[in-house]
Amino acid sequence: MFGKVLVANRGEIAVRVIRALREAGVRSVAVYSEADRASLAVQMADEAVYIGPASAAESYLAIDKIVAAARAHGAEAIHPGYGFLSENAEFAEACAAAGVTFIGPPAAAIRTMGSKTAARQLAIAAGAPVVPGTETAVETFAEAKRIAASLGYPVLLKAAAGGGGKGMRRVDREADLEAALRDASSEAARAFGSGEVYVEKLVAEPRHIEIQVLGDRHGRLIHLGERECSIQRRHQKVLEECPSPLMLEHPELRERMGAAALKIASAAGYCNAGTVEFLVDRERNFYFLEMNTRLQVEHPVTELVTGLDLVQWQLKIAAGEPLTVRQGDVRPDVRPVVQWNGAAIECRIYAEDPDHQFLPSPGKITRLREPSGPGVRVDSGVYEGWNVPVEYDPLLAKLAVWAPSRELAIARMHRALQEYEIGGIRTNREFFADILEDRDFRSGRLSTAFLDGFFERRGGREMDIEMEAVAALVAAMAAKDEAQRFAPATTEAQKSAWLEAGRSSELR
Amino acid sequence: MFGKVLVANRGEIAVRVIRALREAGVRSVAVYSEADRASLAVQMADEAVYIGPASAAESYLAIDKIVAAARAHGAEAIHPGYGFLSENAEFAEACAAAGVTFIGPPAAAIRTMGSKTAARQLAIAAGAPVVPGTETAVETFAEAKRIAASLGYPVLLKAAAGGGGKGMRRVDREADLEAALRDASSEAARAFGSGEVYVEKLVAEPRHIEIQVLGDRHGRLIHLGERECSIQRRHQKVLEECPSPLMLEHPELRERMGAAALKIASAAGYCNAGTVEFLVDRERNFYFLEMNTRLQVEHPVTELVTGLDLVQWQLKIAAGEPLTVRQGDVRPDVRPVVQWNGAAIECRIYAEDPDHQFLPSPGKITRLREPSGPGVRVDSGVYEGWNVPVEYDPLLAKLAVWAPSRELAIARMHRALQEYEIGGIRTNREFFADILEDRDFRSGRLSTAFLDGFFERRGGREMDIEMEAVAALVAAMAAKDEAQRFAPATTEAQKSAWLEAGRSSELR
Amino acid sequence: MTCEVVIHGSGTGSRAATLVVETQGGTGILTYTRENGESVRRAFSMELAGAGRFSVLVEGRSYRVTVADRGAIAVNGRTLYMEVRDPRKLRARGAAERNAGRQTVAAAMPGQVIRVLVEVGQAVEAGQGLIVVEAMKMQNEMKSPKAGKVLEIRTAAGAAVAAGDALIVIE
Amino acid sequence: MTCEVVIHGSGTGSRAATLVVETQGGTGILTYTRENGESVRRAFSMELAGAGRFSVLVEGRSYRVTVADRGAIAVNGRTLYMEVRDPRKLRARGAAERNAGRQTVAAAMPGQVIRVLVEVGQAVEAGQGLIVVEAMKMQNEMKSPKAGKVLEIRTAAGAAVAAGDALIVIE
Repeated sequence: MFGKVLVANRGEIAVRVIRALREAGVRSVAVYSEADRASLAVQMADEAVYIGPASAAESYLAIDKIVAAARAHGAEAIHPGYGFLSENAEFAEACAAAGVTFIGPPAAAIRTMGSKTAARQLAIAAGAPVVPGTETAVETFAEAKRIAASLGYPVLLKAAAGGGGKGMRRVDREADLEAALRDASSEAARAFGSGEVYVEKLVAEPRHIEIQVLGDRHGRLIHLGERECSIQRRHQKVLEECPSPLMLEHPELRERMGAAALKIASAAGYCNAGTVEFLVDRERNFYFLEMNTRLQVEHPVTELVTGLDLVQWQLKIAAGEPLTVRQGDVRPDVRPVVQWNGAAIECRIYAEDPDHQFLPSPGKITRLREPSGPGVRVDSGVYEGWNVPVEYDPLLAKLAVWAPSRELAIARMHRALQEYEIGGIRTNREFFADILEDRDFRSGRLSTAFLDGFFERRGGREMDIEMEAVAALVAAMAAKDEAQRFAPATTEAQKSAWLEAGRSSELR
Repeated sequence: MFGKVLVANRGEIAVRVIRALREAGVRSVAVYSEADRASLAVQMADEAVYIGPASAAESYLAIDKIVAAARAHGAEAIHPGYGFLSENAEFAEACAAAGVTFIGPPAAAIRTMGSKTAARQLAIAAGAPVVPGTETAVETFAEAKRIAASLGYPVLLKAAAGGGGKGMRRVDREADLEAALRDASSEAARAFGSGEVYVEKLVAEPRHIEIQVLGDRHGRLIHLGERECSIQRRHQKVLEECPSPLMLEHPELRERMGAAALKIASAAGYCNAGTVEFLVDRERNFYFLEMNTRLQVEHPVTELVTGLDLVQWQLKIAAGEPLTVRQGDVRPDVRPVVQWNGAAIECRIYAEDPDHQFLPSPGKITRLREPSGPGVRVDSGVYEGWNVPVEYDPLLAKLAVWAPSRELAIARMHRALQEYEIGGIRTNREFFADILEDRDFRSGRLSTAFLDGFFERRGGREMDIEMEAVAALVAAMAAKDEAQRFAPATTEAQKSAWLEAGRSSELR
Repeated sequence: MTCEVVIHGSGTGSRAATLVVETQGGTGILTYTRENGESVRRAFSMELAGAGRFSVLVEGRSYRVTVADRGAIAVNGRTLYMEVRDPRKLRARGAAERNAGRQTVAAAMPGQVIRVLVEVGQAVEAGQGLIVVEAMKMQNEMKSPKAGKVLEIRTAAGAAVAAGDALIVIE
Repeated sequence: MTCEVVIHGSGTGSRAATLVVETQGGTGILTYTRENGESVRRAFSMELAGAGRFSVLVEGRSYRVTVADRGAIAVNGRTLYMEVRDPRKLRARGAAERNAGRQTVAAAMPGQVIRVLVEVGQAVEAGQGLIVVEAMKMQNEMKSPKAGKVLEIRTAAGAAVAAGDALIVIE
């Protein structure tokens, strides 16, 4: 195992990795931009290095500065977290050149999977199903028209180098194709430096289900089952779970999708932790979407149901240790085997306002009480008094729960969300409470279009008048600072009054 | 399931039960004394009832008031937690008389196990091993002398009605017997209203290992394995774990002790959750000690390794539902079966000062940040700003961790204790960090005499001079409120200075 | 004590209510009346439970209430945004708002101005994009609340803005 | 800035140290010297990280430092009890303590006085039990620090006491 590791990230994932390093007895080095000097990650790390101004381009994306920091502090390896440089093949190569271990897959695997068209070709060659469409970028409008016609509308245009919904256009009829192609290509060029676009059949209201894989440097590769990530806003996941409600009904799907994911990862020469994303249509056909060659934000749900610590395994694998966990359906006789127990759900607590188009809400956290108790896990990157910077992703913390069944996990998550107190900025905490109460969510009817229907079903909420009165009371008292006046003198007389009140309320 | 349940307790266990009720969709009613009006339990419950002054005798021990509160609020059942009225057979009977379900075993089982001599007789009749000694209280000094001589010194005198070390005396030779008998009897009379004392052979440096049992009202009874509770101060447990390090070496011991516990519980007509406590000597002989007819403080470690929620099972069983989990070694074919995964440790965070004979330290909590992240569970009954009352037990919270192995659980607990911030009162938080670093603890060499040797081994700690300098710096700055002056102007120039400093420190 | 309360709904606009708090024999009594006439009268006790948190008991029912800034009050985890106002001030302000012929477009979130899409004096449609603000990797286009003319632009591309900052005035 | 620091150990008595803080070109420099002569000199930066918490970086090493009341300073989770004193006051106080012929027995914990075991004027041995205080179901017997005579009893059975309250004076 390494003696010292640098964490090339910020926020909750930096904290997550620093905790894992501490538990493994490895010294941790945090890097920080000007906005993050007082971050939780800097406080929790053993060492910390300043790497530049708040702008990510000048700090968390600055390969040279991060590699220099690792060398200056004597770190033997770098954990990239997710986002930033985590899927940057040049960074992985720069680490290698500097004699520092990159905790992740080989640079070649990152590069292949970084190109959507290359990844599609690899999946097809490996015999995994992909969404019908072109294998390479389309060259001309005429070619696009011919392909779209043969696939049948609606189709989807996607940036070859892309991700996160940029350079993506849904096209419902041929008349719209030319304009959409132009828009998608120019958007892709702006976002990724390449205007290459390809054409796919549009899968209507798909589920987004992904498979976690884990491979060592000695050729062992296993999958750790699925995560259902259909609930998304602006093509970004907000709530994830394992098992997928679909797998609960159709257990064989986990094995089939797991096998497909292993074929793809194996063809890419993959090792370390990675995720193969699929779309699943209404008939439970699944199609390879892309592979994320890094730790996923939502990895805790897999950890909770399998009992495996993915970050610890990332460290061990990068240090050359062999994977000792086996795939149970392949080698049920050799222990330990991957097992899935109970159900886990994760809610991504974002600094954003779900009542106003999820607009970001950076600023100072004036109040913070995190939930705990049985089955609750909080991976947080913030604290009371922290100023959430405007420059980065709005993820504050991930609230995850485990329970013996999906139904109990929903109840537990609801309880935990209610306990969570975050003040000073707006968050999506209560939005999740509403999702958990939604009929379609509870029955597991999920798709990436879930939120459209959800907002309609939810409508406006009627506030109980007594709760509203209590809120008004506290607002008024807090404003006037008169709270003390009504502190109770809990006497025997008053106690009788309470019992009386309790009794009379029972009679009503 | 019940519609509404009253929680006849306070502190962390009231919060634990209220959380379980919320997750089960059952309304909760808290009771509170004058000292607990603003307690976390009152805040988290759906309803709350004042039951009297701070003195426990006039509030949490007042059977009539609690039963009246349950009736006034329409609670169908009462959860007694631990301590207070939880092992009071009259309370269980008063509940029944008032038509309220007592969430616990039958009153008869509580009564039998409440008498140490009756419990011993029952265990002997059931064929379970007990510490050699008298079956009933000794009547005369002559009888005691004869018995002690036949057992061989050292012997232990114990109160028949007792617990918690009161009315207990170790006697090393016959010359001391008469005085010890007199002292033990009068202490027992004062503490329990009965001066009856019996004689046992003293087991030298025993381990304290207990077995969790769970039975429904339909005759199904299973055990959920052991908890190692050897680390005690003043005969009170402070750190518990599952599996016991002894069982890790001798797995058959879990089955043997589990079977003995089931014999005893079955003979007592037991149902609901209960714990059979044993002493284990150096040769791994085990002896029945007593049965606790209630939920145990340390139940979370069992929950973490088995995945079963004991409080939820208590509710279901009291509501008449059948136990659906089977004993794996008896019926491995019928799922679900009890399984033990990984390792769990619990530290009881007390308001006390381990550096001064564990003196209580009640008062206001001026600062509180609880740990979280992978595998960490906090069951807390306090919050920042809460005034820990002088009238009750000093337990603030229970910090529990789960990890795949004991070694990793120790590392995780150490990490979590480091993250925990509690200010304003003294606690035993750092004392646990020292225990986790202790050589004997790490190698699993445990006994109830553990702490005696521990304090000798630990000795005085030498503080790193740089850490001490940093503490002095903050103390001085906080005193002078000059902290702002030294906030960094993180410029490129300074960054180079840091890198320089980092480099030079590497060279040293 | 009597006060006027304004509850800011999510998208549904604001509504008013009246709160009266009295003391009877050491016990607090609240009367809360919504503008539609719905009303409750309840005995209560209220206790500070840490900074910014209150435990309120209303005839045996327990409410955990937290107060964050900007009038955000959470009751058992559900947040209401409310203002407590003196009734006279409220009426005066309402009148002032009605009299104004011009409207100010304010930043909906803190961030950086990426592009200004209009010029001073330019005629705009209701709903036309005026300015783009970016925060946390998300761009937000502010739209004109009405048809009219751009009277003033109080910011420029590249500027940092706080939530609520007036950016553009339309007449 | 120069100050005298007294660190209160657990059972091992107190020890002193000197802290000097300077600024050189915008960077803080601390020099810390223990009474045995051991000394460190380090560049540092210090930032407030929420109420009562500081992030201190010392030549690339990170320290999370929290301040609770009564001089309890926790560095990376390890607590030191320390006082920052003006050097002159310290000397004056030491002298005053040496001069005192009487000693006060103070409550070691808050709680309730259960029994007073001595009377005013009574002669006591060093280590003799004087008074029993109970808190959190635990009884603590306060013992005489020296042989002498009970000069004053400032409490009575049943009274509530706070930690540090003077209970009995022995001469």
